[in-house]
Amino acid sequence: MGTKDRYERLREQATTSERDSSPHTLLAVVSLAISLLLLAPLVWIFLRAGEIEFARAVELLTSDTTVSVTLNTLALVTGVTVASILIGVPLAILTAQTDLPFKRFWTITSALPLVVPSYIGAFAFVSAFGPRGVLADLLSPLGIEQIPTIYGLHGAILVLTLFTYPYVFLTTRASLLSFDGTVVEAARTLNHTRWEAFRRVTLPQIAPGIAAGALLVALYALSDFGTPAIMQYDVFTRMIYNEFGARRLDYASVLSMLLLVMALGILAVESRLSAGRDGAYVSSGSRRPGLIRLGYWKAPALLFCGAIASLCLVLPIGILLQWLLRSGTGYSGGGFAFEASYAWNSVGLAAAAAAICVVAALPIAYLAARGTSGISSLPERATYVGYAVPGVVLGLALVYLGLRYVPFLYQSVILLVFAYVIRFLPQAVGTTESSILQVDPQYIEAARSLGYHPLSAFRKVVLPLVAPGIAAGAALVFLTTMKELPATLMLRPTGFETFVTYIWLVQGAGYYGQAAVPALVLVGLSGLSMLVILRREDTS
Amino acid sequence: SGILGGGDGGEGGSDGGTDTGAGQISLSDFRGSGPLVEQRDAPGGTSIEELPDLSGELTLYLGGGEGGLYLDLINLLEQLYPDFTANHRLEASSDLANTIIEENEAGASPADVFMSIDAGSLGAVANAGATASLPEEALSTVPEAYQDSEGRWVGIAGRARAIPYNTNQISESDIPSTVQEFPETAALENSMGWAPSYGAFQSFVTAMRLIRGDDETMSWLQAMQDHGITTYDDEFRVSNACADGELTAGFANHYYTLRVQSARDDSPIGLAFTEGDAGALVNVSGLEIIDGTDNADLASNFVRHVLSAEAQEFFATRTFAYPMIPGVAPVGDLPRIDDLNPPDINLTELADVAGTVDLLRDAGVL
Amino acid sequence: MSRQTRTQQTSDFDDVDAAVANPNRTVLELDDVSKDYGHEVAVENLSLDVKDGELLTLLGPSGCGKTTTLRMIAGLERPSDGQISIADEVIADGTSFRKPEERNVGIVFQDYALFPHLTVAENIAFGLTEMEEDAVGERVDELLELVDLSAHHDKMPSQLSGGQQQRVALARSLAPEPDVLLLDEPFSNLDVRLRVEMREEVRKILKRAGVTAISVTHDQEEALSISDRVAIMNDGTIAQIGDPAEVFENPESRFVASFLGQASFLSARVTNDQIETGLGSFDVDLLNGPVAAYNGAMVDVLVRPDDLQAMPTNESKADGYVVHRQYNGPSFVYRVELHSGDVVHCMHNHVETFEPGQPVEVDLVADHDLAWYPTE
Amino acid sequence: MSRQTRTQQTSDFDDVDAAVANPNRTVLELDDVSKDYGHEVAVENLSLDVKDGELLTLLGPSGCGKTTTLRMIAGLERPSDGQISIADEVIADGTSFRKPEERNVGIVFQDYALFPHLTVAENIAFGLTEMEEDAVGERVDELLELVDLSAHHDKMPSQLSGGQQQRVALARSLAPEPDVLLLDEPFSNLDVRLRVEMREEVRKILKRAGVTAISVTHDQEEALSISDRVAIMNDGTIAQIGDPAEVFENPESRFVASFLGQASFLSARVTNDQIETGLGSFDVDLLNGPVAAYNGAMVDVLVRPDDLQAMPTNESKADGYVVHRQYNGPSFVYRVELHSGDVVHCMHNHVETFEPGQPVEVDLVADHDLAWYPTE
Ligand SMILES: Nc1ncnc2c1ncn2[C@@H]1O[C@H](COP(=O)(O)OP(=O)(O)OP(=O)(O)O)[C@@H](O)[C@H]1O
Ligand SMILES: Nc1ncnc2c1ncn2[C@@H]1O[C@H](COP(=O)(O)OP(=O)(O)OP(=O)(O)O)[C@@H](O)[C@H]1O
Ligand SMILES: [Mg+2]
Ligand SMILES: [Mg+2]
Repeated sequence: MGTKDRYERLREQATTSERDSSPHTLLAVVSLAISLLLLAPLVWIFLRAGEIEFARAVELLTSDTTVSVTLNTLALVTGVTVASILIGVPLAILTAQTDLPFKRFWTITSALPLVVPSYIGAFAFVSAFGPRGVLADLLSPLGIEQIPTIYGLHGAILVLTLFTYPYVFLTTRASLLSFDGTVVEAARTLNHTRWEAFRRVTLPQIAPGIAAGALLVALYALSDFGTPAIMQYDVFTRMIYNEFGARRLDYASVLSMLLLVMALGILAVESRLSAGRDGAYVSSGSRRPGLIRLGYWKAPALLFCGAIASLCLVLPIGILLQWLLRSGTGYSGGGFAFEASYAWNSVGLAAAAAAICVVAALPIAYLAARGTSGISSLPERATYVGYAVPGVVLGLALVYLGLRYVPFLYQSVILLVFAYVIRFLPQAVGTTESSILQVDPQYIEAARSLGYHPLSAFRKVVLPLVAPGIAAGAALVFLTTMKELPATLMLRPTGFETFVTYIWLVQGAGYYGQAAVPALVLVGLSGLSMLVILRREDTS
Repeated sequence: SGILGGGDGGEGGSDGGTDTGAGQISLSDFRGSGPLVEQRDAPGGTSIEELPDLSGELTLYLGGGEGGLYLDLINLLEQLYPDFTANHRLEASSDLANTIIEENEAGASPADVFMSIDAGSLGAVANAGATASLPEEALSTVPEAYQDSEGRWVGIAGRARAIPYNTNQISESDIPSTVQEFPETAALENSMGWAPSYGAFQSFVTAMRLIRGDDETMSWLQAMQDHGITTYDDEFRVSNACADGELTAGFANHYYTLRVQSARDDSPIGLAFTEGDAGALVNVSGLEIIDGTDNADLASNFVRHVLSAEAQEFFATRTFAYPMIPGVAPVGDLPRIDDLNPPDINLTELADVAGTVDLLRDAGVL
Repeated sequence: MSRQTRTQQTSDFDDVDAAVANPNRTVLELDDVSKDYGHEVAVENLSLDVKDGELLTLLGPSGCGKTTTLRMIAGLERPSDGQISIADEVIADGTSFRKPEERNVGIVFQDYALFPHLTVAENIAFGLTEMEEDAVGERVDELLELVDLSAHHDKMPSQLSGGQQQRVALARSLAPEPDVLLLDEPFSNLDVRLRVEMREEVRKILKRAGVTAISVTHDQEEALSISDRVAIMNDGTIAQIGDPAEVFENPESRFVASFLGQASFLSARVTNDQIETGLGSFDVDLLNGPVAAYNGAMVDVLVRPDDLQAMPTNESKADGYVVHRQYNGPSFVYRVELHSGDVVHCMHNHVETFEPGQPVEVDLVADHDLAWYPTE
Repeated sequence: MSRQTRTQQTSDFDDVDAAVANPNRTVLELDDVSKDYGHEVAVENLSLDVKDGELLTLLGPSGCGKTTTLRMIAGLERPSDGQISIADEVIADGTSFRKPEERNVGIVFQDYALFPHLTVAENIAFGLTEMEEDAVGERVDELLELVDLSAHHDKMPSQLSGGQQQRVALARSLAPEPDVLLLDEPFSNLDVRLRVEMREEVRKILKRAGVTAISVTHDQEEALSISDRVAIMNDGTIAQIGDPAEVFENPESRFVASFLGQASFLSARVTNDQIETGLGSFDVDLLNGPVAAYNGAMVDVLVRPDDLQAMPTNESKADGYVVHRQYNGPSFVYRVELHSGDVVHCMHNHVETFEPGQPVEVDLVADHDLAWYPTE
């Protein structure tokens, strides 16, 4: 090639190429746009809340009930979050870093409880461990008349934890999968046992992942209604529910705002806890941490996984089956026939929501992980707000806004999926962000110096590396969409039924047993889908 | 039908008719099965056969959990009339009411008919001016107490407040005959349950407020709490807890007890009623036609079908509700509505749930 | 592990400049460039010209800002101040900034930055976006052969040894034939044999294609033997730049001197036409450049191990004592503490060995002018 | 960037062995150790003894299994075969395996493996778990001073230059004073001056504490100058092991020879008491060891650049032509293609320079026996 060419080429390029300002600008604009779009429906809450007299609102918010119920809620949130970490993190380690037999199976069973609507779980627990439940029946012949009550704070914590710990499990696992193992080796040659190395090296670095999951758990516990109600524990969302029952949307909105404030508080706590996470990536080692040999611990580990799976999956389904057998005769009719289309509707919706969330999460997560300015994590924080809003509130907001601004989308699948995205986007954002934090920023630089536009560099380099995080995010969104009830009920097209609307239907009719069948199918189908999703994480 | 079939369907002598041919539907399809339903007389009232055929597409908002049960009825009608389709949308009654009101404000609701398990929701929609008028033929078959005074909604099935109790722990005669006496009944101390966030319970409290005023209602609520009462999230669970022996007695709608009895053979659960007070309130499920429907004729005809002898037999034997037309008797050994001695109140006024929620909250119940 | 030996050994006696039309034209220019990280100043008022097709080597102590300089040229870091131009076009200054992917500047990272999810071949092919698939395959094979890794075509980076990874990084950056190539210690993890082979090969490739290159190295031999010019950096700025022999023979400062070769300094007093040192008096002509101005003052004279010769002697005649011996294969380097207090290094062929404490006489045997610096 | 200069320059003439009771006791023993990764054999039947307090250097081509060997010693990899013992206790064989944290073996990783979430000081303090807090602080400061990074105490690893990171890795491994220290190219990213300083300092520390060490390096000077013994590895096994001079002067194979110093081979025919080469005939005594058995056969004689001297001459007298010139500071190395076809390297002080194509006469000026190998 001619020399003149080369020099001229350089010159030419120098004169023609656009002069870029900050590569983060575009990203910031996109992220901001997405988060604004997602936050927009919440304006409705403020509109409604504005309808109430200020003094009345203050009175409502400062009443004894509000205060005591708020305290109850905070106790519940704290308890569930801590307990979820205690269950989710060990399970993540077992399935990601040890030679536990049947790891893939346990990975799926550990994630699946997320698909069990927690109110079903709560039913099952009450049926099993309630004062006259299965356990009590079993024990009474032995002369044990009284068993400790399952009701109350501890019961609510137990049940909520068992059905939300998968948030922590999945996010932690994703972090562990993208974790660079050389530093663990380094710690061990500095005479740290596996456990010490984990505590001092692995833990601090997967902390953003754990925090992302814990945040989701906390916000879930904050906004859940069904479980605490069944567990006879009084929480804040019940107040909102009651206002809806009374059709006082303005009151409900004011209370929702207080709920949002609590959510913001939790977000702030989380931000503070993971503030030190800009200990940016540096080790260029790419070794996977070696598998931990469990040795004697294999049996207890299997027992642990098995116990959790039994409590979270076998127990509820078993109880439902028992109801099914017990419910015997008396009911028949097409209204309760389960149709295959419900399954496809559910899977389709969940898949669409997962896909959109994953895509929308990328720019937001990337900006939050790599952005330099203080406001770059604002869009990310903003997405969590939607997650903390109870489904009914969101549903009504979208009914209201949908009817006024996009009537052609009203009661369409599109609006429904949009609702899912608002509710569940942070699940994808959190996992994606914590994975991005673990990717060496030099990879992007290397790709750019090889002529790649930042976007394509991202696609070719970062994307495959954060696949575990994205897969986890997709799984989270998928599973939670599968079981989402309130927004689904309010926004679905008329005549469009899914797993949960069907379960809700039969349960509402008192045919608890009937719920066993779709619940089984729900779990089975979700398990299969999870298999597909988790396959993706192997691409890295 | 679905891959998993309809569960326990077909046993009540429906001869597989639920699945096959139109026009083959007979009374036995509308009627339930089991011990409670045996040896019933043929229902009186207008038979479906006397009504014009249903034909066309109807959009039906179906409120309430048990509303699911009503789907069976809709299905039967669809089988009966091949030209008839009901697009239904099933949600909690109060949510649907909220939705209809929103929709109505924004233009027109897609709904033609709102069918709700709760008169309060019907009233709310009516009060928001979102209803159209109902056919006189339909209104005339239903006692005045169970329809809106302005004819904007009509009851289709009655739901009585009742006291489920555990027959091993207490006998019917020990159960007080007014709600007012419950806090003073030693046998029930610390062994009762209620579901205060449940709509039917709130209607009961609303009724109490209408009858006795807020202050007395408040004292009663407090007295009940002092007496010791456990909170549940719905009344089916209250009823089950009674059957389990977890509770001695509770406050719940009557049909839950029948449902427990029907589902669990020989369960030790009985049903008692109070007299003349809110505890004996008979609330209704009902129907209204939504304003702006371009299907008014079909909607009217549909309402008449729901009030036909067969449909009322359905409500009585399948949902264990009180039928709304005199020709059909309630199931089993349920007292007739007239024997129940319900309080005399305007059901539309039950729509004031807000005041009740405030009261319940002030009482520390909610 | 057989290595393809080079066949065309006659071809590279600097006859490969042909690819550049005008070797005096400046392609890359850094003008008063600074970069700070908060309080930490990594590069400070650095100016530098690189000519078309030139191979410039940056040498300097650890942490002096070499990597930072390369990163600014590649567009991976924005200068805090000053401007950078390529082919007379400003590509970075206070207001404008051209993106890395539009600079056609390749870089071999000090820590490789291989893509961990791609195989060796995929890593190398990464930059070849505009080629046909077949051509890509061929080019990859060619480069794999060059870096002697043909057998590792399908391995993942984590399955490679350190040196193998480094070679993949090199091949990856060469593949798309960038106009400017930045090499950040590209051979640091290679064994000597391979290093020599690779650096000659790379030089040849760069010269043939007329690629302008800046290489960072800590290997003085590498710097002196393959570069057209070397630049010595210190504390974020250029201490001296020039052709290798010039810099080696006439280091402008003690720092530069002490950075190339094993430098010792002999303190000397200038007295008219003589200099007095711990090794005796010498004619002032031995020093390069005019010394007149320093008459009567002290200067430090640069002596390298091969400028001096030590001979065993007895205590009375000795200039000093041997305090340290270092074996380096062909020779020993002795460290001698002179009676005058200076410490100097002398190189000796390995057949004569001294014991520690041995009194020695040290002769100045340099056959060239000696550089000197006013004593600070 | 000021560097603390060493004050005690008289102290290190190998008088620091004192810390070891019995320098002949074998501390570390590898017996027929192999390691394969699937089909790839990284280490094959490698046996090695390291004595108490000894500093052994491993040299070998890229990818020959050096890092893998260290990783097996550290317990980060299980040998596929063979056994490893420390102080006569088997720590890894087919059945047993002692965990890394129970071996008291420290390692400096080739790619540093610093903890990205900890500051420089915290990284160094990481292994100091059994010390009081105050003592930890002191020790960290001491090591930071040693590696000349006191100013970077609170930085995160990502804010350090390559060489700075490497020094932190070194300090971190030295901090807890392990019994056995493994150094995987610990100075590869340091500039010459710092490298020399650090390696002497480290050697002194190791010797004082009686630490047994294995160091991997690609720097021949480093290998020869600081090791007690060097081991040359090739293709996963040890090619030669011995003290530095022995290995340099009597390499057992062409491979070992070509790996240390710039080796050229002169093909020669042995005829009774003469050898005939492209440079003329020489007495057979010039070769080391008995050659008698090869009478009449061809042998390759090892000549290093300083064994030969080139002089300009005219075409008719020339032994060959200069084909390449390499400047390396004190001298040039010329590559000469002899008429006989051999290519040899000659070193020359830089005052005489030859042009390419220059006909030269080459003299053998070695003052020691030359190693030789039967021609393959
Ligand atoms: N992100 C950062 N924040 C703060 N200081 C930094 C950062 N990056 C580099 N530095 C500092 O800037 C100086 C120059 O770093 P640079 O990497 O350019 O050195 P270098 O010359 O490449 O050194 P080496 O030879 O060790 O690789 C160093 O002192 C380093 O500590
Ligand atoms: N995980 C692995 N899977 C497959 N092959 C591997 C793996 N790790 C190392 N190897 C191979 O084993 C051989 C020895 O690797 P090792 O890292 O020990 O080399 P090395 O001597 O340290 O080389 P260098 O000087 O380049 O660092 C190499 O050919 C390498 O490709
Ligand atoms: Mg650097
Ligand atoms: Mg290595």
